[in-house]
Amino acid sequence: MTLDLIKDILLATVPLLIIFPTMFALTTWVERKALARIQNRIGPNKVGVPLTPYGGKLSLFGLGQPAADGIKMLFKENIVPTGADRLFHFLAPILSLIPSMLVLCFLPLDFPWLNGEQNSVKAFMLDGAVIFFFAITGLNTLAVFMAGWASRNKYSLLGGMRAIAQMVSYEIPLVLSAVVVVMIVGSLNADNIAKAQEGWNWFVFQPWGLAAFVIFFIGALAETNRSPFDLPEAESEIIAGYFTEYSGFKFALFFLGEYIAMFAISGLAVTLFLGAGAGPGVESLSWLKIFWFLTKVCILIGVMIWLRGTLPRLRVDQLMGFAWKFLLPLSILNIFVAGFAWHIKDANKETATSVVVWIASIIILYAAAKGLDRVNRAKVKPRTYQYGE
Amino acid sequence: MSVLGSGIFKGMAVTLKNFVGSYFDKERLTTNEYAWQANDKLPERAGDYPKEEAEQLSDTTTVTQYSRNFPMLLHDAGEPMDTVRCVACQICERECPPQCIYIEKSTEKKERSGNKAQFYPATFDIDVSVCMSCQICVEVCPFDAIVMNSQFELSTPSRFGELLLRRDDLLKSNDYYYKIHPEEASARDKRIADEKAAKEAKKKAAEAAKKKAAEAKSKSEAEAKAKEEAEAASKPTEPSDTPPAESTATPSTEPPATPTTEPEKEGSAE
Amino acid sequence: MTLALHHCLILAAVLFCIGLLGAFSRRNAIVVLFSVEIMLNAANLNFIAFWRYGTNPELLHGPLFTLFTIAVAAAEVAVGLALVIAVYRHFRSVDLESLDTLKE
Amino acid sequence: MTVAAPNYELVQQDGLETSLLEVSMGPHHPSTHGVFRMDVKLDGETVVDLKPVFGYLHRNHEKLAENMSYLASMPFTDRLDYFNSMTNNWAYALAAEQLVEIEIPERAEYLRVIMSELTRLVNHVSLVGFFVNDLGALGTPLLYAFREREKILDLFEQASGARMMCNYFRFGGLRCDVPDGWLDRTREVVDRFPKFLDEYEKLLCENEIILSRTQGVGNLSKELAISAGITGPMLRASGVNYDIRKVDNYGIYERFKFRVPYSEGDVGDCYDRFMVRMLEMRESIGILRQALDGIENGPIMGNAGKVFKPQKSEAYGRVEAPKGELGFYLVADGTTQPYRYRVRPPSFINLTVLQDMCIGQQVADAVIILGSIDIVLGEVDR
Amino acid sequence: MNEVTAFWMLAAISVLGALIAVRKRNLVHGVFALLVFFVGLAGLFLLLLAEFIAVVQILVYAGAVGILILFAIMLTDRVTGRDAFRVTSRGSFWGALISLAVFLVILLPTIQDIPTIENPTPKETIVETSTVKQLGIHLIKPYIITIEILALLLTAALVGAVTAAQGGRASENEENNK
Repeated sequence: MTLDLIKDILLATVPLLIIFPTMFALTTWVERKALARIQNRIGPNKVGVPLTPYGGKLSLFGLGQPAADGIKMLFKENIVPTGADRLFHFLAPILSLIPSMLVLCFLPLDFPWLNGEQNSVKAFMLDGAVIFFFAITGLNTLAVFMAGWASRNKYSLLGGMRAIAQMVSYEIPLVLSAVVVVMIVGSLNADNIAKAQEGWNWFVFQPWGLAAFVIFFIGALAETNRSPFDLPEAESEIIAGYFTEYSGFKFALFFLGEYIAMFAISGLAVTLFLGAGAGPGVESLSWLKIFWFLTKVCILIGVMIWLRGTLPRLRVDQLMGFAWKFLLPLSILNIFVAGFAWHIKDANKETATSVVVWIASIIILYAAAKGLDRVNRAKVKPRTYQYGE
Repeated sequence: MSVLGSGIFKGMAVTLKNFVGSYFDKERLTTNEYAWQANDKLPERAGDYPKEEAEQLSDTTTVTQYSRNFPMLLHDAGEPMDTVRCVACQICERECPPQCIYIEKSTEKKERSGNKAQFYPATFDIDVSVCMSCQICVEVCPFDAIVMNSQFELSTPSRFGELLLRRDDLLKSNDYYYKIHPEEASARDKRIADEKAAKEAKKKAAEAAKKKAAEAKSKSEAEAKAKEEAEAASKPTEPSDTPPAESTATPSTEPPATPTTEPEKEGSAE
Repeated sequence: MTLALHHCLILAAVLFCIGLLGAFSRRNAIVVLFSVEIMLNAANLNFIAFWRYGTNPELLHGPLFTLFTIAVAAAEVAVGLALVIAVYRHFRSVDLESLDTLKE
Repeated sequence: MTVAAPNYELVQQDGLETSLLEVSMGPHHPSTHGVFRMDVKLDGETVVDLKPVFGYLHRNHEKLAENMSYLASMPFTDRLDYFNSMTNNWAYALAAEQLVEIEIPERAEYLRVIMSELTRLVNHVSLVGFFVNDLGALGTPLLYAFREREKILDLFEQASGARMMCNYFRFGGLRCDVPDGWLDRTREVVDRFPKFLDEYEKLLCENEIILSRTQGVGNLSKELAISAGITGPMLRASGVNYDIRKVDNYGIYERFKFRVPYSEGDVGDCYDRFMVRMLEMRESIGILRQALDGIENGPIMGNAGKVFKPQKSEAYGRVEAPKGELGFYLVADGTTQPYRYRVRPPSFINLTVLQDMCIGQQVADAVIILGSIDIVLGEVDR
Repeated sequence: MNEVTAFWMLAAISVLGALIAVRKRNLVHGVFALLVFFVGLAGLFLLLLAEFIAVVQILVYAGAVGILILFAIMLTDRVTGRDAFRVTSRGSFWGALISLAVFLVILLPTIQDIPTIENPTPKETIVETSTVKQLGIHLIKPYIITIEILALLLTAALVGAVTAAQGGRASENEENNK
């Protein structure tokens, strides 16, 4: 019994370990190319396969860049600052990688060769998948603290504290927006959530689903320190946040951890709101599910890169204010609206009432967003200027 | 301090337009690939770089016909040392703000094509690491002997002696000058031609004037003699001094060696 | 032999005593808070063990009660640490030995 | 293992013994524009004290000029504010022309206005790019700005031979005339610039994050600005209508119709400084259009004597450089070398109020306030 | 069978974590050991098929309480414990003795006379009955009041903690920015 259990487990986990790190390598390349193109430059295109020993190079659009970075990271000298807790300095990048990797297996990735009959692997689809997801991403905060504390450097401690404050205060809107979907589906299991969104009735098309998706996406950005919230590594203020003292492969691990966390959390966003694996032509070809799932994840990653190319950074207090004063009340209100809408839809099924409910919830949510926005943004508005002769 | 709002989406629309535009719109994607590669080891001395071929100047995307870099000495067609224009008057050495030119005048003069025998620079060094390519030497040179080259790949493994360009490295032919700066070269040669023509015309006019003056003088002397005999007969004491013939100093192209006068060449006419 | 109830009970007892040891033998208030946490968790382990091997598990008494204790413990840690910080601000030290002003 | 001596003094603050964190930002800090250091004392996130330290780029420019001929120090003025070499040259040429009676031809005057307005565009576009880069927008606006700057630098290269170190102005006119076809290329660049500016404003001016991060940060009141001798866009951002192009009417500026934007309220924070520069760019385009229409052919060099040897006199020529009032004070003693050569650097004087603006702000804002002052270390340290 | 080996492994991890947490001089190392202890316990809960409790344990203890204690340590001094203060309190020897006595005299005999359960309910039934939905239903039907009281308790704790930790700062702030 133990032999085929191991076989099943390997069948489920090894593809994860292959797909996502390669996607990580590709994403670094896509990110640099996309950012370059946004800024009207070409991006990395020099690393290539040397054709002949004398010269000539197949540059293959710089696809060699991730490999080059990887090799560089491997051979970079690994500096540990004196006076640093050697053990925790070494443990921090590993602890930052484990949760992101572990969380990947809760996503409803139905690989074609797994087609459902291995019940032992089904154990992965355990009951409290969503809650497990948030529990384990919570460990990431620990890794950040450990890195900040262990490198005994004023800047990295400051960066670590900022990162923790940001992660903790954005985890609550994140969880509350996930609660909305769990409440509607009635189960924490990622598979049931995916089943509830078969065909085209994804949750994002519901008003409360859209609001929850926006809050979840903003929370996800903050959780993985991306774009408008990349405060910990704000180079213009304190140098590079908690991974200042890391070089060589440990820095690569942090980098890998951050990207895999990005994949994991956008995977969850796709599962909760964008109907994991649901898409045209899924009934006929079953392996299309995994294809649709990955394209949606890539679209979300694309939006993250797009945001990174456009938006400046928020200040610490604005960041906190935004989480506690805007996202949190909005997500709580969203839960009420979702409950209200779902309850009425259950009561009577005709389309008329559901349309009315649909519009009513949109109005309420929009009014709430605008109201909260007005409260917070009383003093900030574009000004007019006068011209002297 | 809310974050969501229309301004952000407008900004994202702009970056999307740029992202798409960078593939099609030529005006957006202005970066071009820098092609020139030193395929073998870097030359030891800055002077060892290939002299005449223009292609080692790298493709014209980075070096246009207007860009100027380190100076070079011009010589007309033929053997460099025979037709070098520079006469080692050392004006550029004095005027150069960072003092990066070093000239040693030759002892004896040398016959140059056309005009009189002139000195020539025995050594003419420019320290490329000091020169800031400000083109003042080109302005102050009365003989159009020094102009700006546009070759900037002169890197060498070490930065002391090797970055010193000697006279032979600096000497470049005039048609090389035409090749890298066609507009400026033709304008400069036209100006030299005009000045030469103006000088001839003036010389001719001067000779004509001298001849006329000579005849006038001879005629006036003849009359004066005639008058004298007449007056001698009447008033022997009145002194008569004919105005000394005014010597029109032909503007010799060779300025007196005294360093104070710096004839300033006007900028080349447009 | 399969996992039996008394395995867990002994483990819970050992953990409880380690917590007790910590609470008694450390000067730093925060470490005492650690130890109280360890004791609470040992108790939780007992609840779950009895529920697992108990008579009718479908009533879910064990997990329910553990949920309540976890919630209370979290509140307790929060307040406990707040008090420790307030004490620290006042007495400039967290050493339990020196906090004996009630003695006189 | 000895703990490194903590460089913070313990400060009693409402019981909880916190320490002022002393952070030195620079001289190799990614956000300072060049070698400039700020010793900042932080209480948590807020700046308690800030001491600017500079001088790392001092090149003894003024003493050098006293041992060189007037013309020889013209190329060194390019290196003062290396972003706009044309206006530096003009200020020096203006001062020198006051020493000697030189009459400047029409075409030279027009070309001088065109060159300095093009430099103003380059400077303001790049400044806005650096400013938003400090805010954290990862270089996108900066690279748009540099893409436009490349086009203008190509024009400078065609006119003077070098992109940044032009050394193009001479006493009494310009060194050489612009190649033919240059004016049409300039007109083309100037006509395409507003389209880029609209796109730039759409990206930056209504962005809520920029609004909330720059409004109310680094306030400079009108009185402090005037008493500290602040000039240029920073002064206009504090609500003072003072532009040397209008005050002195040097060159032929009185022929062009243009307006001077300045802020209404006198709060003068980073947002005002950012917006004043954006609006000034539009005015410069207006001037450029009028200048390009008005220019005709003609000589570009006045009757400059063979040797520039002014008799014993002194002169102060000033120009509205993109960063403020750039002035040159020359004392001539009859020889070919100036007796005294003094530069009035606008960014150095604007930097003096950095401390008053930064106290009480957050550490992230100190970086932005420095960015909004627009300093270039070549000019600050000379 | 691997269930027992898993039990022994997790037990060892938890005991080791708890011991280090208690004995270590350096507080931060102590906290990390404590976190290892919490995760070990979560593993034990999983082993005893209380899967939801394991998740909550990680979420509450390993995630939140750990960070809370770390922050508290940051705010108080003597963190690295390298200075000369005595780590153990005066009566530390007697404390150890008492805890040992408690273990041997009270706990072991009580465990001895608990009757060994012959037929513990099979694993499958427990897995079906103890799903999260079931737990939810139980929480709502009979224990709705306790949930409300718990919510009240948590908010009270939150408010209490904030005011206690902030101490005089809140009131002072009003004065100096009035």
